Amino acid sequence: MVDLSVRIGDLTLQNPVTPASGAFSWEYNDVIDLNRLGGLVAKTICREPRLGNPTPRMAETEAGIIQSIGLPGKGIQYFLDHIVPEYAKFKPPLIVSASSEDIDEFALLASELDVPDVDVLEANISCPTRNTTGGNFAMHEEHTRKVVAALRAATKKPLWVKLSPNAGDIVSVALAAEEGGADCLVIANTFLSLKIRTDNFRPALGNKFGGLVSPALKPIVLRMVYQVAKQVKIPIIGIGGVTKAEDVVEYMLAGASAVGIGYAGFRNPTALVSIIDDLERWCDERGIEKVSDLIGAVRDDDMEMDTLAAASIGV
Amino acid sequence: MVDLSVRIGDLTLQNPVTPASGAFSWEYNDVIDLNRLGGLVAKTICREPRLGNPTPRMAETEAGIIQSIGLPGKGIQYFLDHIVPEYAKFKPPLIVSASSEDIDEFALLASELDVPDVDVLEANISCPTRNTTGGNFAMHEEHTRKVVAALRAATKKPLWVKLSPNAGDIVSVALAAEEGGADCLVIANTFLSLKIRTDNFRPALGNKFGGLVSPALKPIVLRMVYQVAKQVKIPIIGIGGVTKAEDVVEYMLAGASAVGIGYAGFRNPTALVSIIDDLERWCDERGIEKVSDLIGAVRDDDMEMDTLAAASIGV
Amino acid sequence: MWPEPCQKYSNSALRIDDQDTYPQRLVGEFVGLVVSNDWANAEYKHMVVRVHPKALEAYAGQMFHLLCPSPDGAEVWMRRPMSVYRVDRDAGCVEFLYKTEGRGTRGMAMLKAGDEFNIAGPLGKGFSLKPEWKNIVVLGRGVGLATLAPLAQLARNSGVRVTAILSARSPEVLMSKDYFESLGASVVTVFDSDGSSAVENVETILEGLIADSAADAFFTCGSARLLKLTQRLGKARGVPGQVAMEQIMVCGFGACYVCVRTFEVGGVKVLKRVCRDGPVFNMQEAVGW
Amino acid sequence: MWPEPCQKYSNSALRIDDQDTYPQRLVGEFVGLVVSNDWANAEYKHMVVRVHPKALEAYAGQMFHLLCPSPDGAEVWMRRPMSVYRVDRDAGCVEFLYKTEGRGTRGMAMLKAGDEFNIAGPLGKGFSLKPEWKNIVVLGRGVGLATLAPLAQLARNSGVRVTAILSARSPEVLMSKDYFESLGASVVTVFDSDGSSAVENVETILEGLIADSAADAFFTCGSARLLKLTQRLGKARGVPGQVAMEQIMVCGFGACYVCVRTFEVGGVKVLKRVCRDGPVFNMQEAVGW
Ligand SMILES: Cc1cc2nc3c(=O)[nH]c(=O)nc-3n(C[C@H](O)[C@H](O)[C@H](O)COP(=O)(O)OP(=O)(O)OC[C@H]3O[C@@H](n4cnc5c(N)ncnc54)[C@H](O)[C@@H]3O)c2cc1C
Ligand SMILES: Cc1cc2nc3c(=O)[nH]c(=O)nc-3n(C[C@H](O)[C@H](O)[C@H](O)COP(=O)(O)OP(=O)(O)OC[C@H]3O[C@@H](n4cnc5c(N)ncnc54)[C@H](O)[C@@H]3O)c2cc1C
Ligand SMILES: Cc1cc2nc3c(=O)[nH]c(=O)nc-3n(C[C@H](O)[C@H](O)[C@H](O)COP(=O)(O)O)c2cc1C
Ligand SMILES: Cc1cc2nc3c(=O)[nH]c(=O)nc-3n(C[C@H](O)[C@H](O)[C@H](O)COP(=O)(O)O)c2cc1C
Ligand code: FES
Ligand code: FES
Repeated sequence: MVDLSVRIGDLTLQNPVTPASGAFSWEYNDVIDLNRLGGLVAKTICREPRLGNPTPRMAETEAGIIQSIGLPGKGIQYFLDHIVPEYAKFKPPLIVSASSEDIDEFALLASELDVPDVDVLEANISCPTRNTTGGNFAMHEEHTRKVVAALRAATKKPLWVKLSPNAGDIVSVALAAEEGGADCLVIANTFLSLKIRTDNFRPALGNKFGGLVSPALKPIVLRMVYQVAKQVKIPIIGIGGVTKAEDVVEYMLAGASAVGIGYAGFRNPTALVSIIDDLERWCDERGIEKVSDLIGAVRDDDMEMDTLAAASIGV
Repeated sequence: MVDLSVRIGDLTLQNPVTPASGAFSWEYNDVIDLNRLGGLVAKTICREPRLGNPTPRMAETEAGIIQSIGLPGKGIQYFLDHIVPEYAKFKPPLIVSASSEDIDEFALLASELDVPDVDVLEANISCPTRNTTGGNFAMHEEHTRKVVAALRAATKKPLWVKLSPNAGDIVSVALAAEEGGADCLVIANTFLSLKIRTDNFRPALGNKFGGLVSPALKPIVLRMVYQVAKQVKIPIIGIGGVTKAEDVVEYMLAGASAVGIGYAGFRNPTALVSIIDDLERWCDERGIEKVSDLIGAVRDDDMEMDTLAAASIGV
Repeated sequence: MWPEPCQKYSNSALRIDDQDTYPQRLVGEFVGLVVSNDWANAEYKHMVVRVHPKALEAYAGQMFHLLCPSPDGAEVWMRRPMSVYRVDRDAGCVEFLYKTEGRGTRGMAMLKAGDEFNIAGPLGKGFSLKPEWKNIVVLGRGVGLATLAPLAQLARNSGVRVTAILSARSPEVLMSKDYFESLGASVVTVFDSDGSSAVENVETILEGLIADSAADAFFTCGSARLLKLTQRLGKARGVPGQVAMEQIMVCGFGACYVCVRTFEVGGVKVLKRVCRDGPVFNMQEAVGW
Repeated sequence: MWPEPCQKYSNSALRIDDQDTYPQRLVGEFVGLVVSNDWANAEYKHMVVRVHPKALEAYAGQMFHLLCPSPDGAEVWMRRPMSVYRVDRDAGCVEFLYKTEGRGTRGMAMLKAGDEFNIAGPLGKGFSLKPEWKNIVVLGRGVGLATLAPLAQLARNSGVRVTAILSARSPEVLMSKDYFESLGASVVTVFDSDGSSAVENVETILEGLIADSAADAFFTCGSARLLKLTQRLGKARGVPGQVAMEQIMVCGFGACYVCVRTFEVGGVKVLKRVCRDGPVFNMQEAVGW
């Protein structure tokens, strides 16, 4: 039977399937056995209590949804007192996503989260719906380097950094995060988007802009994972449009060590567990002994192609 | 009956529905009456003959396709001698898309295209599949300003500039194009993407990377059109995921003066004409007298929202 | 070369006779079989779905989250929440009463007997009856009736008397009167068509019930006007109450915070999740519909 | 507030009895009605679709571009090209013979009599018979038979004699033999199962036909081996020929340049579009399959 475990730095995940931050909570234990997951990823928390964005917070689009939640939460103290203990009841490592618009506050939050039951700090520097212009650290390599370095200094936990697909040059931002001291890159957050209702001419979301979430986006994010994996040395977690075991394989071939899943768990609450089951079967049917052998195993060095056309582009 | 005409600078289009470059040719007259269209948009031409990219050039994805054609063509002379006359048989203005990686060559091409039967030069500075890294002028505001200025100097035709959705800061690039002398912005080209086959671990396209085309992407491009329309004075043509009349309305509400359509014409060869018919009906049913009244008419200044949540984000 | 995958979505939902490999679960993703799906009137359909026994644990006020088939060839990307209208334990079925609105419910309306239907639930916190409540008043309109119907059943099982005030545009589109009566409720119908559904008239009816000690608690769903009325009257006369609220939902598990509504608790405004903190809330805390 | 749109795709395709508002059109987008869709063998189905009269102008070697319904609830995003297997002018039908492969053809296989089916065409350049060809040899395998069948009909109508060499894995999966015979072709069958489909054997058969002056031209589709053989033999013996090629297609109109294949014309390698320059090409110009 295949060994599904993967290593992210010093941490071992029992399998490469994790939920995506904001699309998951311990409450999913009502429907799936959380102990089956590769990791538990808490919704992004902010230091101060926040109510989040105005409703409606979701609207369906051509092929997916746009959403704008605005990181609601009851603040760090409530999180440590009430939410961390909920997650601590389960075996998989707890990855805590955190966010702030202010570097000093962010570092303070990171140090406050440096507690035993938290296994990983995931820095969400890429939430497109935090403020109405959608700006965030991960849009710029300099901002990324700075905030990651500050977080690195503030915590001894493994530091994962979640990047934005809205950045024009994802490779430079990724390299900046690596230089800043990230242990792992999470690629990517949602795509800044807008829907206008043609019945009343108004934006469909209370917050106007929202993040697009759709299986349709997987080829874009996969391209980013592939490009970044060729340049950085740290592991990557691919997030975007995973709905089946083959999507996990595709991200791993592109260079990801694990994946995160949001949308598929909304569509099928049992999706994460069945994707793990399917991935095991997929590997077993093909005699793959370690799923980690798939990481970066894309065959891009010996492309078969129509020779004439190839010649025309000088390949 | 509604007046469907729109003005793009000094040019009047009889309606706001045009095909997207590369997804159209005069050969579509076999199935629809080209004289119905707002404009005729030729496939991007390059100065020298090119064979284009290796096959396969298209692969289906979760919700759409990725494609990588590589701008094949027989060069400028053949284009002027054989293709322009084909388009000249029809009434709507001819928009010629052109591309080059070299600014001087691009300017030369622009001047060569300054002939009577060509009505508009559309500068494709955003083809993601022209070379394997996907780089193009429209990724950077400086490059954009330079190339647009050179083209501006080379032609007296209206100059439309097609931008890239892969740029991180579309507004800056748009402003640079406007400063460079663009008469209209075409937003946007395709999203750089990758698909890896899980049966043989190889990229699905001969060129590895391809441009993602999908109705799913409309909310991203719509957001870009909206953001850019708030900042520039020149008109915008929205391209991405238009499949029905309401999508034309949505782009116009966001600030576009017209739209371009690719995918929908592949799915339904008669789509462009039926979208024009539907748009006319849509306006008539609502007593809209001029479709141009819809341009930028989004009601974003008096958002109705849950007051408490609104307060929490300081709106 | 290995075969290309065929399945777009991985799925291990429980079918009717499946062994549950995770019996601790409170909520299931079920593949049920449609037994019937008939029109209740011109706008509403009534669907009966046979499901895995676990799904029958649903109680009054809870909902299922439905994966609706496509009405038009294009995928329906999000589930749609729907209250449990009735649980028929003997037949192994859950039932829904729903209005055909947009793409999701139009797709649902196309399902025929024998078709599979993927439903997740039961979700949320339903109605609760305090032991001291012997006579309750249920006020519903439109979709709200679907949500309130199982409350009448719950009341009957608990020996609580129910007065049901059913509001509708006109007698033709009134629904569920027979069903409420079969559950032993005294039904009062009010209509827009004859003016009897006007707030002042309903208020008079409620005042009468309070005077007769037949209103230990108010329960409402489906009408902002009825909510405001019962809130005001309840506050004035000390009648407690519960309201079932709606909001656009994504996850259904309390994770995503899409489905929030504003409430006022002890003078402080807070947001609560319809899917997990509700859909049934303390009527006096609700701020607007 | 205005009603939200319901239709995901705008569509003005021609239905069977529609008046064509653009009668100059050579190619139509048609909504046909499936008459039958039966299995021809374990892998292939044969579909008959009743369509607008305009669609009946399709000739041998041309194709339609099919908007396949979903086999799994998720949309099929691109059309699929399929050769015209037969045009039945009397019944007003076009017919397809197709292999169920991936999502598109699996969706197509689910269509039942009476269902609507959106097909665009006829597209492409088909087979052409030169007046001096009195005896032609048609070599097909698998899907290729679908493309070649109308050629046999065309030949009969033009008084040209046809020898059809039909290749298959085994006699059980052989298709269209009866159809070719009914069109007056002399049929030779060759199989992998008994070794008769080996290139050497087919070459011997072809040499015999050339010797008998029964091979004025070769026509092939569906097999790279048969293409290579007929190219080589045709070149050596001066027998001209045509081949129908496949390639992944997007637009079908010659606009997108997705469907290109490599050809050698006068010593120069060029790319041609299967959808518009083909799908039928001069056999000697084809470079590989
Ligand atoms: C807890 C709960 C229980 C419900 N019970 C029932 C029921 O028993 N019977 C019934 O007919 N309906 C019920 N609804 C409402 C039902 O969920 C919506 O009518 C349905 O989701 C609309 O989907 P659609 O695709 O048909 O329409 P859409 O095209 O998605 O929307 C049509 C209209 O309905 C609104 N809408 C969409 N989703 C929701 C939602 N989740 N809640 C409220 N409004 C929405 C939209 O804003 C729009 O105005 C319930 C909703 C909730 C939250
Ligand atoms: C001009 C032309 C005529 C054709 N005529 C017939 C016919 O009469 N009967 C028939 O059964 N098939 C025919 N084909 C092939 C048919 O188009 C493909 O089998 C079909 O598109 C596969 O779609 P799918 O969704 O079932 O499979 P997919 O999942 O899309 O693909 C399955 C396999 O088929 C290959 N494929 C996909 N599209 C094409 C294509 N356009 N051409 C060739 N291979 C493709 C893929 O690379 C993959 O290996 C024809 C193709 C062309 C170009
Ligand atoms: C409702 C919702 C809420 C989200 N909240 C967060 C969040 O709090 N923090 C974060 O980093 N990402 C958040 N995301 C983004 C997801 O983590 C993920 O990056 C995205 O959904 C893409 O993955 P998917 O295609 O599998 O859904 C949210 C996504 C959704 C749909
Ligand atoms: C097959 C194909 C070829 C294309 N070729 C070009 C091109 O030559 N020049 C160009 O500017 N855009 C090209 N595009 C991009 C389209 O013009 C358009 O920007 C894109 O398809 C998005 O619009 P849509 O969603 O309506 O398809 C091409 C797109 C496709 C699908
Ligand atoms: S729907 Fe996700 S929290 Fe309620
Ligand atoms: S499919 Fe578009 S050119 Fe052939």
